[in-house]
Amino acid sequence: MSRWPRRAQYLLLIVWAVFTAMPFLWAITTSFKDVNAVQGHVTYVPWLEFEPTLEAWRQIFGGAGGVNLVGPFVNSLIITVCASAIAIVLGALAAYGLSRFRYRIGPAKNKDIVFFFVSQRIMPPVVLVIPFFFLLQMPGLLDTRLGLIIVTVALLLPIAVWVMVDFFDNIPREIDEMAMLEGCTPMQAFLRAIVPNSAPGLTVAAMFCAVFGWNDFFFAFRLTFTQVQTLPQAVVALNSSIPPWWTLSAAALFGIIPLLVLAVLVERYLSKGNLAGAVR
Amino acid sequence: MSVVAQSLTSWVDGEAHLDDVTLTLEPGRIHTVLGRTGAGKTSLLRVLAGLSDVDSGDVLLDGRSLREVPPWRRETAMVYQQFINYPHLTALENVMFPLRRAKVPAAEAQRRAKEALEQVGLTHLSDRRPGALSGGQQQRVAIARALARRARILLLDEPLVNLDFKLREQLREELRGLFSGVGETVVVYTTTEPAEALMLGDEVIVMHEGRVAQVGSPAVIFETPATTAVARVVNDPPMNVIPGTLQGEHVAVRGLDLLPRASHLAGFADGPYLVGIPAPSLTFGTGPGVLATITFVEISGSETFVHVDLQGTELVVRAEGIHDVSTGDRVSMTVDPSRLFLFTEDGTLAAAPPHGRS
Amino acid sequence: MTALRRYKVLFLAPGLLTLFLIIIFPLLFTVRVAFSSWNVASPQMDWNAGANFVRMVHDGRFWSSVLHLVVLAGGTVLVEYVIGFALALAVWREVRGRRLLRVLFLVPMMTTPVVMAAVWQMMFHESLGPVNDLLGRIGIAPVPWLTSPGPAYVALMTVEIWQWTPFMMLLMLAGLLSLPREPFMAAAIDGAGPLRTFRRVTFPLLAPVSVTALIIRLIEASKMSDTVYVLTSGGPGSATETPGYYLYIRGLKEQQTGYAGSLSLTYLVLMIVALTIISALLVRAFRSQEELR
Amino acid sequence: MKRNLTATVLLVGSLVLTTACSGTGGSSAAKEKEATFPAGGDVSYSKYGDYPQTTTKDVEGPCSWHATSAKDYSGVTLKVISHAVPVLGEPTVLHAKQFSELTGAKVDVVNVPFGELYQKLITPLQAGQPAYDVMFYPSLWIGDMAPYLEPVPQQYLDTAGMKDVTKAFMDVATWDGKVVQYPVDGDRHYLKVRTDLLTDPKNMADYKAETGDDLRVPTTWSEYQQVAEFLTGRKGAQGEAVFGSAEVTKRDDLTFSAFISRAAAYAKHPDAKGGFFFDAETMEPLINTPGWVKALDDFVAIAPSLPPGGTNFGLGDEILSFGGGQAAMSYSWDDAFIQAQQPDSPIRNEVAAAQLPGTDEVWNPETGQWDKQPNQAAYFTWGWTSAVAGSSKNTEAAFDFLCFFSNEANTALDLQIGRFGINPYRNAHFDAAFWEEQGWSAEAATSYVETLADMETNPNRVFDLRVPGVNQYMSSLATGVAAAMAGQKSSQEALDGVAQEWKAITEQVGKDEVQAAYRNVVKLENGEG
Repeated sequence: MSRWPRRAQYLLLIVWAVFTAMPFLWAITTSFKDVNAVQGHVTYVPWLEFEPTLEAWRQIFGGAGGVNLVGPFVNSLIITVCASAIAIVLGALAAYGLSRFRYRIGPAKNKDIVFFFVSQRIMPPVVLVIPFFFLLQMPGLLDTRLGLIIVTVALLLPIAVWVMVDFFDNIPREIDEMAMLEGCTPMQAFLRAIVPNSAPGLTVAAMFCAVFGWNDFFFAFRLTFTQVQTLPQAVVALNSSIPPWWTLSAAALFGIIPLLVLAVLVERYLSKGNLAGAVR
Repeated sequence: MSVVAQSLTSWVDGEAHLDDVTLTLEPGRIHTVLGRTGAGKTSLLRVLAGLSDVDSGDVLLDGRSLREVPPWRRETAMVYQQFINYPHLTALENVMFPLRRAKVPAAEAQRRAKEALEQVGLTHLSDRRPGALSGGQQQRVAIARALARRARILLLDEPLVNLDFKLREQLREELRGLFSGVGETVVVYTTTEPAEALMLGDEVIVMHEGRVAQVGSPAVIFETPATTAVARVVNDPPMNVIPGTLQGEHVAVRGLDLLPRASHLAGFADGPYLVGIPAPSLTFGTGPGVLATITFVEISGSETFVHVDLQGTELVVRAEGIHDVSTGDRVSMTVDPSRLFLFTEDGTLAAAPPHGRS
Repeated sequence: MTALRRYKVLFLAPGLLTLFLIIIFPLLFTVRVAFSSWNVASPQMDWNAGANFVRMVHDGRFWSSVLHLVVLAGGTVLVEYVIGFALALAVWREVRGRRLLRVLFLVPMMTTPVVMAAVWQMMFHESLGPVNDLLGRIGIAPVPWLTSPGPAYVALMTVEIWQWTPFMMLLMLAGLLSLPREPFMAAAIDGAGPLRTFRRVTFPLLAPVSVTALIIRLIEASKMSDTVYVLTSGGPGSATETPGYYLYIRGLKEQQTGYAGSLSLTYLVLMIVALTIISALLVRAFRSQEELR
Repeated sequence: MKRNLTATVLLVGSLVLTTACSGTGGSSAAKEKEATFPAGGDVSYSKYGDYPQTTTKDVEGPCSWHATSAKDYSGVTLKVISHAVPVLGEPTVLHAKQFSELTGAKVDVVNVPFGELYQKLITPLQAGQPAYDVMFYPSLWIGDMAPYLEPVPQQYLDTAGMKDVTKAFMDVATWDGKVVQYPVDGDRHYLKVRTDLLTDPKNMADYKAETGDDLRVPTTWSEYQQVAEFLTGRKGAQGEAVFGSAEVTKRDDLTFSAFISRAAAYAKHPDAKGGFFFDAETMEPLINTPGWVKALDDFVAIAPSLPPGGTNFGLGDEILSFGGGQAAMSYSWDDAFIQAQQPDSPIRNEVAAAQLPGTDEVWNPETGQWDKQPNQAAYFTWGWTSAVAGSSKNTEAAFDFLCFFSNEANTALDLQIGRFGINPYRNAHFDAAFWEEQGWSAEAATSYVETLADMETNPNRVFDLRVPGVNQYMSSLATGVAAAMAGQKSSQEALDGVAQEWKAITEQVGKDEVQAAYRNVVKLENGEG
């Protein structure tokens, strides 16, 4: 390799790393500010330019101000984990089927069915939310975790199917055929021969599901009233006419933590190079 | 306890994968299925295994229809051309997997698995996962797994095709030994290589374009190929088949001089035929004769395949040893008339050279 | 074979039915409500024939919002693709701190869009934000990030690019890691330089991944709304209004459910047609790349 | 089947949790119990967190701490929706906690940002879903909300606290002759200025020299423009750059209210009794008449005197800008003024309040011409209000909660905490001494109290468009205003467009319904409410 691509590579990495980190650095400093450090002029360095305070961090864990993010955090965790798990189970089954069998529903073949799944993501949320409201109202699932889980599953299923179809397509079908010849029913073949070899694909699917599930504000906000608050809702509830930038910043940082774990996990699989067909 | 395929027919996207295939497969014998890529070999195995459905026809085991018996109840073992093992299991666990599924007790399963691994010479690697084994070793695991099961039907789909030449020869030798103990198992082995089919098979089934072209012992298939298609498939390089005519004392073949009519061609009426010229029956030299242009030279082991253009007709010559010829050279061609095959115009065998001359 | 067919259904049916049941009602509801005058004062499923659609045809705001989206979504996805691909290449091969960088680069994708948009809003605040402040320190006059159409587009696209380039990078990186080695060795033997190798080997080999990544991102980017809401409210004037945001205003803020229904339906049809055409074009464009090899 | 099992366990687990968390609201028949809070005891927020140590005496009455503590609402769950934290949201959460301690009721509060509050309220109301018992929201939505509200029972109307609410704010709470909203806040738009800048000798001399006029608190919009232009670019006491004006201009924020403030004096003729937004007889929009157009011209012209980004300011930006000393003048709700008066503010007691600027001429829609006469109008813009849902099964507990929320002791403490956003709405609150106790200078306190009190007596009044579909009208107005400010359309074109849309909205919502509601607004304006 000649030298300039090498230099370009480092330059790109440095510039992008700074760009990526900037909002986080800003959020971190801001989370130690109060109103006086925010209005008037811009400050960056604690102690030197403003007096840091832990007020924002105290607040999000139930200090004054009527905010407590712990309850919403738990709600978000339950909803995200359940919805992702259900979406991945249903999605993996469907994706395996689509990867291994030929289907025909009316004029639709496998490719069209996969497109049907993925195309659900085209629906603007505004289209879905009012009907969802009525849908959940009938069985009394508004303002419940179960209701949100059901809706979230619908949002995540397309992602899970999309990731897993491609992943399974890259696992030789002879493996599960052989399992069948060796006495496994197709379900057993799937569970015993394919699933154990799908950790990378499942992890990527889990990551995408978790990201979209965890960060859903739109539906959680409109399908709950007072009983089920998710984390993004609770953070947005801080956005009053004087936006408390500091609390918002602290809350934003707090909300990233669980997903960081997933980022590290996904990176591990990337490093091993065995994400192969997980995302194609 | 034989397996009978009855008029198996399967169409996919307007193309016949299997076209009225009827076969009887006996236990204790090795059936090799010979055919080009796309001849329907794999389709046949998949139907026998229950992995693919047919449009019509049936597979009978001991006279009982297997049509509604799903693959997992057929007691069929299969070895694929890709080295297929379970990536998450060790070699030993791989071999044990089918035994455990068949409810063989753990200790018994382990014993049999170890035995099978020993048979294929992998005892020392039984704790490795497939990812840590070479291609040949992986295929040995796959074969061990198929053998250990003692399944009623054992299917091998071009198991050696992805191995390099030396390994292939070696494993082919071993397979003969391994198959000798299959007892009551019906073995079906597909290949595109005539030598492999003829060497391993107790019975050779030649397939062409989804049909069974000929069934018979290796000698019968090789010496009396029923059709031009079979003649091409069972020879490597494929037999040259060229239109010609019988004219009194001669055989006229386009591009070649008039050849004397050999004794085995006597008794046939004059007229147009298809003439089969086995590649070894052709020789080239610098002497007098018909001049041909060399278009391509292939060296295969200790032999040389020379492709020539003979006034518009493509021919392949097989010569022993390495020959110093190159593309574009003009050479003279001679044919051994006693080794010609004669086919009617629709491709059916009319006459074959006497035995022992090929 | 009946047994196999039974399993075939068993795999697909639960997922497909779940999605179908959850999606079909909203779709039917939208189709029906689009032909009603349902609004805040009379939330009823009456029948107003095609009045909503007639109104839509003359609704300049809707049509120009579609144009805005073409620029915003098209622009961001293109930039995301270029940068995401470059980043993937940069962290593909051995680089110091590679694993740390990979994790860092993934993080923006994990953040809640509506919350990070608020953080960005502060960054772009024209007098209290660090962006203008830092620019000021190197002598650049304050940029009207959120009050002038040009800079507002830049600001919106910056936020989207910041958040979603990681997604692109992840897909491209996974694609790179699954490539076979042989073509690269062949190129090296031919003595091809890095640029040639990229043009002749890497890029064509990644064509299928590229198409998927671009399409998926286009689908997601076309829903752009939160960022617009927080940063510019669609302003100045209505210069940065996207269909997603406009639907939100009509449907939820003003509760014109009927009219929003007709807009949604039209938008949905437009999107499906556009994406189908785009994906066909992409496939063709990338295929010609593959053939170039 | 391990994976399936895990999912099942999770699903069942979440079901159990869901059931566990959705408590059932019992009947709300008030049971009596022993009062736990002493009559006339000291009330302080200090034990609820980082609040001022201030204490105040509980004022005896049916809503007092003492009286409330004698009620037993154990087993009752009140579902409450309120604005985001802290404005109104924080006092809601705080009083919910207190009410819960006193009565044993469970009070669940959800806080919602302004932009989302309307949909979050209206969707379940329309769908017949009993989502909330108590709702806090902006009072101008009364036209959409009224059908779903429980009228305030007579016993609460008879309380001393309610009787002290000013006439304007009782009017705001009334629909079709019935009080349906429970007053908890009072709001209006007025002018705020930096006195240090206006009385600075150098500024005064320079202004005189440049314009020939005296530098003072502007009394007309043209003077406001002139002062704003002059002050833009001057330096404050600490040498900080100053801009002339901070205004709410972000399209989908509260721009419509800011614009109504600017239009009030041009378009609200004291003698014209037929309507401000519409001609109440024909429902023909007046929004594109010359008075409104002139106001929009002014609004567009102020742009150079705004701080950077000033044409995309939300209310929060305006508050921080004026409260932080960046802008010399501002007009809107109390918040910016209260922010400037916070103990740690750099411009504390350097500010004054005044009536909204007036004009030298006013458009008379009845004669169709400009009248050359000084004019000024008081804009009673929307503020926070509260109400009990008709679908509530716990109306008694709900009203008791609102009654407690707004009792004298709580209000006295709430008014002191700027971020709560609760502003004077009872006659008792217009008392300069109260504010001086908080550390305000006499001048600041007096200008504040007098400004508020004088508005109550102003006969030329403007209220919000309190009709069904108000958000559609205001959204359309804001879009037109924004288009003019962005230079996409002229003022006249922009407002003509708004007028067209308003006609269409009226048709959609139902002309009769809108007209009936609008007649009530006109009555309010004419003091006939």
